[in-house]
Amino acid sequence: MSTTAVIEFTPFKGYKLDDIPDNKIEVTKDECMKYFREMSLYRRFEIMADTLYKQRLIRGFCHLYDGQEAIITGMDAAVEHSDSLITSYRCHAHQISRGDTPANVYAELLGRQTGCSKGKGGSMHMYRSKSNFFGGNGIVGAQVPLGAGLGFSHKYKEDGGIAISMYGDGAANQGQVFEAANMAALWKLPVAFVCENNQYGMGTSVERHAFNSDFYTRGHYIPGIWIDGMDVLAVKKGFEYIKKYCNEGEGRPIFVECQTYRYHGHSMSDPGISYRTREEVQSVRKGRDCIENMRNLIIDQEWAEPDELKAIEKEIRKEIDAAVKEAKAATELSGDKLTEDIYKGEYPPFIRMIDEKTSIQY
Amino acid sequence: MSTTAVIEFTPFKGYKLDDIPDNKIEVTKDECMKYFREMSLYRRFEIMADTLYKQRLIRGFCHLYDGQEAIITGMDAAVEHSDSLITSYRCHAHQISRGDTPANVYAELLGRQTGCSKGKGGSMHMYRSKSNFFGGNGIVGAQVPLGAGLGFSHKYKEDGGIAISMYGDGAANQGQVFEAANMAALWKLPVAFVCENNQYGMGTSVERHAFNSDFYTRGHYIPGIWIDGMDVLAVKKGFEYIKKYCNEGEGRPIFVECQTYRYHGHSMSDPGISYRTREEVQSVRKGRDCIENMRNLIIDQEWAEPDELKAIEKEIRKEIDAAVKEAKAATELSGDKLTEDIYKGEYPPFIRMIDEKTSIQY
Amino acid sequence: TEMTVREALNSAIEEEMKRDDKVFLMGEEVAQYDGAYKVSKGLWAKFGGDRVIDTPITEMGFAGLAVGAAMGGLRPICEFMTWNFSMQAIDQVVNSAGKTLYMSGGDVSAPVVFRGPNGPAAAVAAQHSQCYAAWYSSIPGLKVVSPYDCEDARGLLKASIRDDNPVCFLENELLYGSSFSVDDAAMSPDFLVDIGKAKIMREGTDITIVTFSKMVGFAVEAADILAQKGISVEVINLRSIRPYDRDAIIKSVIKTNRLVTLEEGFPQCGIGAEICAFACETVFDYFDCPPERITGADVPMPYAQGLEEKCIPQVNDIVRVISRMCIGK
Amino acid sequence: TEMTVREALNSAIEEEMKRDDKVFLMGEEVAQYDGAYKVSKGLWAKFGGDRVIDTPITEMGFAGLAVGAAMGGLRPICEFMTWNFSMQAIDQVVNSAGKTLYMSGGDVSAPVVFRGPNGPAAAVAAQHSQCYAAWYSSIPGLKVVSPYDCEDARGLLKASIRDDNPVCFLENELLYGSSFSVDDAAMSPDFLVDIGKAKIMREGTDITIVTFSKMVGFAVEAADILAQKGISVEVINLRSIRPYDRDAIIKSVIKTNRLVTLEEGFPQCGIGAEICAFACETVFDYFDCPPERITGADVPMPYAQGLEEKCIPQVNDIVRVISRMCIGK
Ligand SMILES: Cc1ncc(C[n+]2csc(CCOP(=O)(O)OP(=O)(O)O)c2C)c(N)n1
Ligand SMILES: Cc1ncc(C[n+]2csc(CCOP(=O)(O)OP(=O)(O)O)c2C)c(N)n1
Ligand SMILES: [Mg+2]
Ligand SMILES: [Mg+2]
Repeated sequence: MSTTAVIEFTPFKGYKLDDIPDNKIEVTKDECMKYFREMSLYRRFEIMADTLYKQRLIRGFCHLYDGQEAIITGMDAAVEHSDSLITSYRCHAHQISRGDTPANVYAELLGRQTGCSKGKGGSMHMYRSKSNFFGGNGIVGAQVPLGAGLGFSHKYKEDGGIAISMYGDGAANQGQVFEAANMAALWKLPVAFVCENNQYGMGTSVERHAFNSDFYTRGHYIPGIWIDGMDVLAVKKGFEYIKKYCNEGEGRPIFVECQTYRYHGHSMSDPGISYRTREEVQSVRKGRDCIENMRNLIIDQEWAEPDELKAIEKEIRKEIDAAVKEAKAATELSGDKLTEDIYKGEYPPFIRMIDEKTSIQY
Repeated sequence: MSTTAVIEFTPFKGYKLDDIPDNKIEVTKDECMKYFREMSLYRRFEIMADTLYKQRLIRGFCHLYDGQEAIITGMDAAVEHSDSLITSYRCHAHQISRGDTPANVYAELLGRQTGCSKGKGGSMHMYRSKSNFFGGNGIVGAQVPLGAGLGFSHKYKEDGGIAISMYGDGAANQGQVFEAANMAALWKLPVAFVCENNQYGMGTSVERHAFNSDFYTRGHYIPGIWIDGMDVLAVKKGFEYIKKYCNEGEGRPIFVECQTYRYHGHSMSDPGISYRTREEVQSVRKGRDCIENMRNLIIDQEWAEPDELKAIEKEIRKEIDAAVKEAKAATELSGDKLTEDIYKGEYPPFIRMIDEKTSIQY
Repeated sequence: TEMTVREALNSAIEEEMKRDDKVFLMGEEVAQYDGAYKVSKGLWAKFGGDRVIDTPITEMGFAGLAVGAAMGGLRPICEFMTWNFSMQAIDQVVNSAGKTLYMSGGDVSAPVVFRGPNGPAAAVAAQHSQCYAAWYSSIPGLKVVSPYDCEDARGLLKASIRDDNPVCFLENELLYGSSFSVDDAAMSPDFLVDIGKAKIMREGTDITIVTFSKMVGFAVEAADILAQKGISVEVINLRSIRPYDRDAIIKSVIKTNRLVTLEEGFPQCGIGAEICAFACETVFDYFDCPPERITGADVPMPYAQGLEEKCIPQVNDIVRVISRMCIGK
Repeated sequence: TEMTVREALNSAIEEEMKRDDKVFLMGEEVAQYDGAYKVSKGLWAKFGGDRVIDTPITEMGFAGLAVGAAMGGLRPICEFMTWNFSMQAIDQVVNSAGKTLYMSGGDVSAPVVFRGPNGPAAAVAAQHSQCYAAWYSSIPGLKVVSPYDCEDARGLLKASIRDDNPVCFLENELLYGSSFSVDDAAMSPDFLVDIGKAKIMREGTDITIVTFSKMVGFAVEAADILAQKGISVEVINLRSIRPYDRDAIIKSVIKTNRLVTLEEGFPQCGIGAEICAFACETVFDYFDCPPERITGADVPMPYAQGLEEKCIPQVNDIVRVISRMCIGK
């Protein structure tokens, strides 16, 4: 039994690219086991977040990533943490992929002081600047020019990094995407504009919100690549190409579409069934699920028995349960820290609270 | 001597269009004389505006249209005043083309009460709703979705009108252009997105501000047409096609690029020579000037002697001088009208002026 | 009739759409999804896709399109899923809708209603919790209104839709599910609330609270508690923030001799600042104690519940401040 | 040294670019055109196109790009040709630059300076004449400063560039060409003006004017005239609008017992409203007469000269209001 194999995946589609890679990738057993584990962890993380939300322990907006795990997993396998990453509010897995612990992310969701944003940000606002992850942004589309700016800084500093600026299919229509693209093309910025096309912007399907829903072509005069975002191996190979592409010469931008699907509703308040059928969700789960397909691959390659994979999943459950427990045990940030972090490294002389008399003087 | 002729012009370029018209147009003597007269009037209007500005009678921003006259003249010959029109701050000729008098436009520039905006708008803000001209807008790009909204209203009211939403090459990069285009395509709006490409957005040449400076292709998934905007006949024929195109079926949008040139600097404060050479300006004036070319055409066709055309120009000078005189004779709006037109058909109960005590109660 | 604010808004839109076929509704998820917060529930089914329109997520573009449609003779109701997202479109609201009538010397008007939830909701953090009352109300050419209960919601929304000027209509997500009883007059399809007039929610003699939106309910609650302590509070529900009802405030302060403002927005240059400054300029000599502001804290809204509560006025804050202001009254 | 405000700003940028190679300048026409108002004259020639960058006319995009570059470790100076155009980008300034540090629990900062001319220029009408001091200063997480003379311009701009937080730097087009003498200390490449501190431009005993930007000059002129009438005016140049110098205002009002604010922006929820409300909350008992505001008129700025003048405070307006306020002092 070999521990490497060459796997075929749904071919890339290129747009104004003449050298797109083929649809084969050589992988090792270890790699695949790692992807299986990672995707299962993200999945399990979101399932528990769902539970905690329903228990009213997580509040406000909460957007889950289950269904889309192959994208962040495959990308993380291909790029470095010295490459900048920025995305929207659907960011739990992104945060963990950049090195944070599930416990810290749960703590954030629960509003605890050990949360990655000290409980100040919540589900939509997670960051990890030391591994160049810049959120976690609540305003649809706003992160896209921020990502272009991150690419600008890589180029300015000549540090060889690229920036990955992620957004949804709904966000793809925002004018600032086109503004950022024009600057990235003019100034030769190493930026990948990555659309996670999960088929819906909230309750609106792609054909209803985008006249041209081939998001990998939306850079128009900027080349693009379509990737099967349900397949971690396709994503990995795709991002190896993208990383190289963006770094070529003086640097250059690319548009990327990762076709994917979200199992949950848009956010926890959306049951996610009024604008799509249960059958549609079921058919993706059955045929295209990134974890199930990886499970099958591993079993087909005889790299593991079904039971071994089940054991890994069981282990992940424990890990996640422990993380939840740890997060729950943490306390909320003390009130005097409320006014910290408004300004970097300083307090303003006076912070007005509810009224003048209860305000704070520094 | 025939009073009609078939004239050739620089061919259109089509983008995703399979039926662009040919580059021949049959014109009559009367038509051509009319175009000559109209373009000469707009030219003379701006020359005098330049003089008045230098005399400090016109204040603030003042953007002149000389060089670009063929566009508004040709368009006006092809569309109806029931078709909506909206443009940027470079709008003097647009206002006159929609039926206003040079005197009223000068009065606006001079801040007089007979001005088309009663002196409240100035050079950048002229309107004539009764012939569906909606300005005269100072914020680069903002008029483009407004124009899409005008198209929306034509479709909603089913009145057969189209909307013409004009903007500059610099404005073409604004994100809201792409946002408006997407909605226009999704909702099948009868809108022509018309870029007057005069080669510069202020001091920045097209290649420096737009990665893709083929503005007729910038709708990407929306078809487009390129027109020689220095040739009134090309523009006329082009807009006949566009009007029909937009009205086809349920309605549909199109992108239009009119290639043109502005002789003056960007606005009166820009000498217009630091970012382009005098030779460049001269070569356009010599080879491609819309009025000179029309003059030559008329003379070639033996429809008029040079002297007759000179006489027309003399007449226009007189007309313009009279308009200036009339405008100068008008007074400024009386102070009590200052607070009129903030709200439609009403005064708010209280309008605060410089201080509480001098404020106005209604 | 008992109804929720959501139903009140919904009925107002429906009635006005029936009354005038130039009225249409557009915004993200307003049609097939029935609205992100279900304010437009059923309207797409009733009026169809030509008059109830889902837009792409392109605030600047669709707000501009709405203004253009208004200039073209229609009466758009343009929903911002929340007013936070209106920042992407604020140039169209202010410069295109708000200023064009004046710049055109009265020629071009834009009768558009921008509406959606404003201010903090629950646990949605800094980017989703801002109050825009102060910003929009600073612009001559716009009208700005903010309803509290169902009567406000119906009467103000119907008046806004019929108004020939652009109106910013600031709702509150946390009130959508609140029930209020509505009398027969207010249920009439012709019921309108005058834009520019405040409503005295509760008469009092010791102090005037000037407030709007959700805080009106808090003010009334606080007034109940304070009544038991022997402090008589007059609660003014502004309803309109531009123009605001100068006379109502003046009259009240002349009676009570004390003024406190109450809002959820940021303190600096807020509605409270305006009302206090205006009151100084007009009724200064009537004050028995300094006018004060109760506002949201000067902190980007934190997510965690315990922190969040400290940043939004609570009923006991109101009681505390007023008790202090009324010492020795 | 005698220099213009334009030169002062230019020298400040040049010095900071020399000092720190992470500093760069971007905006429409800042490079090859030397700036629409020539503030960046010569910088492109000196520093080249990698550090002095012409952008397309895409405010939302390039402001966002600047913020992203700041997050990535650079120190962008982002010019808005005027602040009016910042409305297209205000979401990036407020939500991305202003709130991210807090939302990230202190992890991600954005040291970016947004700068450009603010408020009314001459005869540019409603869309080009707005003052944004009140709006931006309402946002915790941003700093907002506004210079008057060359000392302010140099010291505040250099301090802003070195600040680790996003700063909105509000200039005034009509001051660019004004000359002021600058002392040696202020010419030093290390001269900084503390953000948050006001400057007493002129001491006085009868009334305090609190103002900023171009109106500082008008206030001083008015003070000269009033001095001849026996009224002694203290003029406070705020310099910083967020945070503003509470202590300086308090101290002055305690001395003069009268307060008037002066600004060119719209009245409702303006800087004057804030200062008056704050002063009521802190030094109410010291007032000998009601605090008042002098502001721009509540009218979209008209073009015609005679109308325009009525909408912007003039020196004689200041003299008139203060004379009235000081009757019987
Ligand atoms: C500017 C703005 N408009 C609207 C919203 C509300 N909103 C949040 S997520 C969302 C849908 C986005 O869809 P998509 O970009 O496809 O991302 P997905 O949620 O599918 O990951 C909307 C409308 C927002 N946060 N910001
Ligand atoms: C949003 C915005 N940004 C900047 C400006 C300043 N500005 C006015 S005109 C102009 C250049 C526009 O060029 P283009 O679109 O090519 O039109 P043209 O002047 O050539 O007709 C600029 C930068 C503005 N008015 N609005
Ligand atoms: Mg999506
Ligand atoms: Mg141009």
